[in-house]
Amino acid sequence: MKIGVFVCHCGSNIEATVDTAAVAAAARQFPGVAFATDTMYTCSEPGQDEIVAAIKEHNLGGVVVASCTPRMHEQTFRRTVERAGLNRYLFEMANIREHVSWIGKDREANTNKSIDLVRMATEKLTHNRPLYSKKFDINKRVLVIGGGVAGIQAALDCADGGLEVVMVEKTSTIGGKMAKLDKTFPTVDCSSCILGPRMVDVAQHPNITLYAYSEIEEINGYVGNFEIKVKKKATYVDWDLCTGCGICMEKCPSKKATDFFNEGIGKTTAINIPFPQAIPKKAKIDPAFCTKLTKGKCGVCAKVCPSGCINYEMQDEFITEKVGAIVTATGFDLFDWSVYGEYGGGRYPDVITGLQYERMLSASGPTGGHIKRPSDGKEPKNIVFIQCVGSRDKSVGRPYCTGFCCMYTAKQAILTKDHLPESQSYVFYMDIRAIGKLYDEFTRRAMEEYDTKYIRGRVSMIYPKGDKLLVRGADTLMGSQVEVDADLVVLAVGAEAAAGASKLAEKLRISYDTYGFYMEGHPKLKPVETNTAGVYLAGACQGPKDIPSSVAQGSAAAAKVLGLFSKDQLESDPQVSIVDIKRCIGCGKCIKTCPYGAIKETELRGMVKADVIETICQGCGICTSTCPQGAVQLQHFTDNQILSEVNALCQF
Amino acid sequence: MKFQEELKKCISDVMPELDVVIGWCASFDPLHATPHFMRRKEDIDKLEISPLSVHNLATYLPGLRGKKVGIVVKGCDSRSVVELLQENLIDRKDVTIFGFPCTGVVDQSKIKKALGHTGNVESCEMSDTALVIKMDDKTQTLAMAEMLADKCSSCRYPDAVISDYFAGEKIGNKGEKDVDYAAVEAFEKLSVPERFGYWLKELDRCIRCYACRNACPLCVCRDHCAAESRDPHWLSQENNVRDKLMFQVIHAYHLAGRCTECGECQRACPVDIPVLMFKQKMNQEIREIFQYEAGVDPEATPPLLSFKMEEENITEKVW
Amino acid sequence: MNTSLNYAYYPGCSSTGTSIEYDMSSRAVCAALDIQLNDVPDWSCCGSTPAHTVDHTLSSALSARNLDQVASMGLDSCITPCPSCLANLKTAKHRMEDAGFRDKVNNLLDKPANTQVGTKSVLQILVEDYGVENIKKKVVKPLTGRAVGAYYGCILNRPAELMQFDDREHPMAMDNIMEALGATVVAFPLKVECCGASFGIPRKDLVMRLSGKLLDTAKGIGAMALVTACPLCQMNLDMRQAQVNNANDSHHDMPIFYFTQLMGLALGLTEKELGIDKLCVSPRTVLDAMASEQSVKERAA
Amino acid sequence: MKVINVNLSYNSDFVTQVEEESGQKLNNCYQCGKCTAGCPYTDEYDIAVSQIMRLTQTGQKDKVLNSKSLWLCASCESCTARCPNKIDVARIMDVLRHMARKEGYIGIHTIKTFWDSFLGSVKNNGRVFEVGLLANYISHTGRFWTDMGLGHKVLPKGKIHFTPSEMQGKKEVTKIFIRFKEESAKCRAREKSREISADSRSPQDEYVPELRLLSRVFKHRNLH
Amino acid sequence: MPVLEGTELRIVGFLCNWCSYGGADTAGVGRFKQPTDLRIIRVPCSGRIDPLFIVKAMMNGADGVLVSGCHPRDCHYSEGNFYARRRLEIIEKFLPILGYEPERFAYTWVSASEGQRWQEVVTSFTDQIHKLGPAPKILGPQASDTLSVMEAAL
Repeated sequence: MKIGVFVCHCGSNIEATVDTAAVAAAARQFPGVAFATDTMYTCSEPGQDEIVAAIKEHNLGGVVVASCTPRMHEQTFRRTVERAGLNRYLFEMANIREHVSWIGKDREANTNKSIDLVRMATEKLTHNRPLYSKKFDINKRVLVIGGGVAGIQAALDCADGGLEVVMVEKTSTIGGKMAKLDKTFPTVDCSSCILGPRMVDVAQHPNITLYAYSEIEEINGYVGNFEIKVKKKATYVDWDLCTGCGICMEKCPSKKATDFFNEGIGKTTAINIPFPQAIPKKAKIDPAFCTKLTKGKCGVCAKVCPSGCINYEMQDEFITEKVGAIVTATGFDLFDWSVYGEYGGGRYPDVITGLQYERMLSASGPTGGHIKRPSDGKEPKNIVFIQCVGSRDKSVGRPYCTGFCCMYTAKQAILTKDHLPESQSYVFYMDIRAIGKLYDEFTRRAMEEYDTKYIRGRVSMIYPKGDKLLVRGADTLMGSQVEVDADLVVLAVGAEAAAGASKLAEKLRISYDTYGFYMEGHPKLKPVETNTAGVYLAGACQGPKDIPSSVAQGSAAAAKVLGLFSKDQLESDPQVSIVDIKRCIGCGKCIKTCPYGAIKETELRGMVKADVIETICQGCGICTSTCPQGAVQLQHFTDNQILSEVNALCQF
Repeated sequence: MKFQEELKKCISDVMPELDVVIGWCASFDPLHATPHFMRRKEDIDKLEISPLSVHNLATYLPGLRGKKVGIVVKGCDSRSVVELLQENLIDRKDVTIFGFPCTGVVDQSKIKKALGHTGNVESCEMSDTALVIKMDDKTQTLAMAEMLADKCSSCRYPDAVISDYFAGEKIGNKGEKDVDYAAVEAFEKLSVPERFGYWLKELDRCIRCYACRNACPLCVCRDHCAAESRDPHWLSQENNVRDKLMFQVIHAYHLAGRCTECGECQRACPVDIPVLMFKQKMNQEIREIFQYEAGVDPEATPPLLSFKMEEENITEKVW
Repeated sequence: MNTSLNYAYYPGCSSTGTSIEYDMSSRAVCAALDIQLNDVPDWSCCGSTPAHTVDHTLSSALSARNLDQVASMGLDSCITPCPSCLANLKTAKHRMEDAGFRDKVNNLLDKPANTQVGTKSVLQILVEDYGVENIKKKVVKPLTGRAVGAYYGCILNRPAELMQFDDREHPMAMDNIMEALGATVVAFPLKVECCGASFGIPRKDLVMRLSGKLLDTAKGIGAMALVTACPLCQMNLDMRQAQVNNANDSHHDMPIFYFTQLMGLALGLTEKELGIDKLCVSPRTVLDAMASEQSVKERAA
Repeated sequence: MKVINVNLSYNSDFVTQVEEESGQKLNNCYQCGKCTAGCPYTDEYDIAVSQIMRLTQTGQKDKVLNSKSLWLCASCESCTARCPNKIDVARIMDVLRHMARKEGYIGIHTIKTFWDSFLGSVKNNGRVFEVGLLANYISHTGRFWTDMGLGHKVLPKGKIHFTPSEMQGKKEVTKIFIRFKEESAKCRAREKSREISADSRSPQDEYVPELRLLSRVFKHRNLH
Repeated sequence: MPVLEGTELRIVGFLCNWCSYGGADTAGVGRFKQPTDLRIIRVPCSGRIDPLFIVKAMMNGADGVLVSGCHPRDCHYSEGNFYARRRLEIIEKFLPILGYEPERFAYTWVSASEGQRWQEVVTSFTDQIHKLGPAPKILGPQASDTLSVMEAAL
């Protein structure tokens, strides 16, 4: 095979610390290399044309590009060699940027290392074989996990685009965090007024099937053909019959149930509909608090229900759905702030979270929109807001900035003044993060028009003094310690990955970062893709986000799905395992270890043999490293290809 | 051997249903036995079981797949049969296993050492305690205990672990406890370069005849052994010590969790390279990390073909 | 329960003087619970605050000598009632894990320092090794009747990484013990606020302000007495209470006990052996109240 | 108000020394002020602890080492315990105080003298001898014992002894102090040669030998 | 020219494409400085790594081999690294009997987001290998080719 080698300067990114010309020169000495050169920007149009030209001129059988990471441009260059009539797999990359030029300044060592990597690539290339992908049919339905604003956006966009959508929501209503908000920044328009209609659209859209109070149990298959096992948790209410009239709620005698929707501000009934605008507007029983389910007594709801939909025997139900793509929009949860002993660690009732405050502000909330101290129901006068609780704090393992707390705190300060004109708000902050259209103007208004007192500094402790809370913080601009007698303290608690996010990631086979947020395909260029084909991200599951960005991602994810489904067939990745039938002795070790059950037993002249099902094989290669006689080989990563790399690097 | 007649009896009883029964019989001189394939009743009379019945006959089974085969097994041989069953390389219904209480077999190299040479042995009388060998018209008596193969002196499975017919009184298997790795541990006392040098010296003798592989009952790749293949191309065909050593590692790793330490590889080696030690080391690790011993349970899944989410005995490096 | 608790015991300088009653009561209580204390032979000062304000090697060297004394007893850990000593001894061990620092310390010592000896507070071993439940079993005279607050001081459990004991902001060890003794415990909000520490002599004004604040708060939550585990805290709050009153013209009359003293009483020991008489603010009214409450209960029973 | 030239006034040796001796990274501080917020002594400080951190970060050696705050820190660990960046602020305060001492900055005479007297007492007796320590402190501050009022409270309780509690090993302890003095002398010499300390004013005061002023103490006692 | 004589040693890395190779990229993007000795071979999954590759590399003259995959439970192929862990552990324990220090081989888990961790791993592993110095090498077809040199050295 005649090989061409192209060593990229990547402007100065590589050239600055690697002598690319020397690398090219060295490459010319490698066996099989018929042409080698260094180029300014290999990925640019002229750069690619140069490759095409060289292939034609020197009739090259394979190409090596030494530049950035293959995770960046392997696809690009495969298309390039294809344009020149080569099979896309007769191409190899040497990563001399991320793995060389960017991690050290020693030009000699870098050049030398680059030469090694190029040698390795050429050696592998000589063992490459043309591979051809197969086409397979796809199921043009999409699963949306999570019914928050991001999920809703993605679902509606897909549905309007003509796709069948299956939405799975963990709680008994969609709406997510946004549904709990009173108003939204920076426009201060009513959250439920703008979200409500979208929720109704989801309920009414002919293309959308909604499974509320359900969770993902199992995910199998691959892009185009996923098989999803959904667990419908027992609600003890037959939702086909329930009309959401709410009589059961009025009559239910156990009124001490935790009110999750209201963030524990106030209590609710054992059988409940989270809030008036809930979608679906159906009742469910919280088994922990229902005396019928715990003690076997009561049964009031069954008696009063006009449609007779109560069923205390109800069990969890499992449903299988087939889809071709998945949008994950599982959102975030609030950081457990009780680790802050200095803020009372949860012992002081009048220290609450921002989300709890939202429920208090909301007219549909437990206090009917009146701001009251949880301890004694009194109207607070001095309200202290503390920012960065569980954000930008290494000591609690949350070094990142949640990003939207500054804004919602400003909003809450403004709303507080509207609700209680006599009140005075204080905000302890470190920096104000107000990037975004009209955002900074908004925080300025909080100070200029609403006279919110912004104090730059963290709070070191809160402790009760009489019926007030003494908040002791710093004003670093004054350079002194300050104290505020507060009636109510609201903590701007930061966001963390949703509970169970990592478990779901394992089912989806996508990766997540140290904090449990899902990893996008590429930080810049693949913001809503993941490294698993057919799985996309929307909203805060990828990292803390405010409403506009979540919605934007929801639409972006939908666009990706619609794009994927614009074809009737997908091409399978030919980097899969094949069995050399004469080498196989039918011991079945590969079958035992394949994570996908992609290898089955067949018979050949009365002898047992292994056989790979190409569309199911994902190309991990466990079988190849398991088979003692090397009968099953993962194409493009065969034993010989890897051995040739080893030999290229370690020449005795 | 007292149970020999009993054994012959039950072989002849079942012979009609079998295509062949494999055992041992006398060989070119009184000091050697050789594998014996019995197809007719009269063949059975030649069957001889003695401390000379060294060969692990399980090696022949995969090759005879599809035929009805009877096989006479020592305790250690039977564990190879178990492995072959576990890897469904033979079918239980086609194999009839004859067990007997094995008191150990000799190590020819030890005898050779004791006698100087074993050129023209005239006779060899064996008792439980001694070998009486007549050669060059003088008689020499060797203590049986000293002539036994190492694996026998520390044998934990004298009786077949699996059998359809068992002749004689069972001695009693000790099972998986107190395994003796003294040899390995002693070797590991050597310094790093000493160990490295040792293997180079030993493997230098290797003539790449692959007798070790051919004798191994679990080297089932047969014509497609990595040693002589170009795809995958693990080894060159040159006469160099690197490839010779590499082959032994490949053999050992491919046997990880499968090897029963029958010792055939080492016995078969014409130039006496202690290749068994590689497998013993591998087994020691398998045992310590996964509490697993090959060749005991046909239903078991070997450790390298399975995993646990949390591995109790694996502590990973912290950086 | 662990029947054979046995420790090396490092009393610390103040036990020979201003906090003699802490030492007495600690020994008495341990004796009553069959916890054996073996005095560290010929112990010397740990260096306390002054040493580490001057130099860390000096401070660690002074502590290291005592850790060696412990090692010479063939023990690898010791206990001390005093948080300041505790902090110094623990810090010394911790810092000497760094070879460079250890060498510096060794330069100051006769023989190379021992780096194995760990230290715990008397409080810690009582709750962790002996156990609150077991203490409860031993109570003969429950401390009923009066509300006490527990004040821990700033360094008993801070920094958390070093002290490895109880919650850094809201320690509960003493609260739990007091509850086990039958006392009514009021949650003291300033458990870990500083009392003015060693500034009593050079900057009395500081102590007046800080200790004053503590006493005000204690009164505010209706505590009739405070329990402490620190000689400095106790001295500032008890011995200087009159000064505090003068300085802030307040009228506190709040007994400040060492927790071991109240434990002793509950375990049925005499006031004498617990050095109750050595307290400056008379605990009489509080103790009598408890006594009477008990007798009421007894009669009721 | 003085204008500070950020690059010219930056004393990098000072910053490095603080980082080395404290094992803390000054750049980890993002000035949230939580240390100041929690510091019980802020009231008395001339420079708040968070600003000490800032001034140290920016290498303003003279301003930092002159600060009274260094001497008023009681090492109560509030700052360290609550720092969101896990900086051991209390230890940095310690280190700064050490440097101040070495280089002859004495923020607050009384406090320094008290500590010296305390250590003097330890040096001579192996343990703290409270009465001796006080006597010593008085004689060096010239301040009449501010706690005389306590005398009549404490004395009858047998808490105060007029002779130091005896220990055999006191020589060993004394040696520790002597060696320490030698070591730090060497160290200072080295630093001089490296010209690290910009101006080393008065040499480090020695721990004043303790005076047995029992008689004087008795006099005080008779006053009451 | 395999390595820079004297200054570098031959260290081979086998990295899974999804996590560790990405982690190494992240380290690069973050400009986290690393020693230059390591050469990375990219494989789809740590489960693809036949432990014999490691032995092969050693016998061909590598001074150290580093394997890195996704964290357990986070494998892109869900199970690959679980198999890898068992197989790599075995080979790590086996190397010493061949005459290689066990420290010459290490396997670990680095996710695509852990650029910093990758930097630490590479740096400390490279130090570790430099502390050990060059590995014993097979210098020719006959044992004597090597042994003579070794004895000379000893």
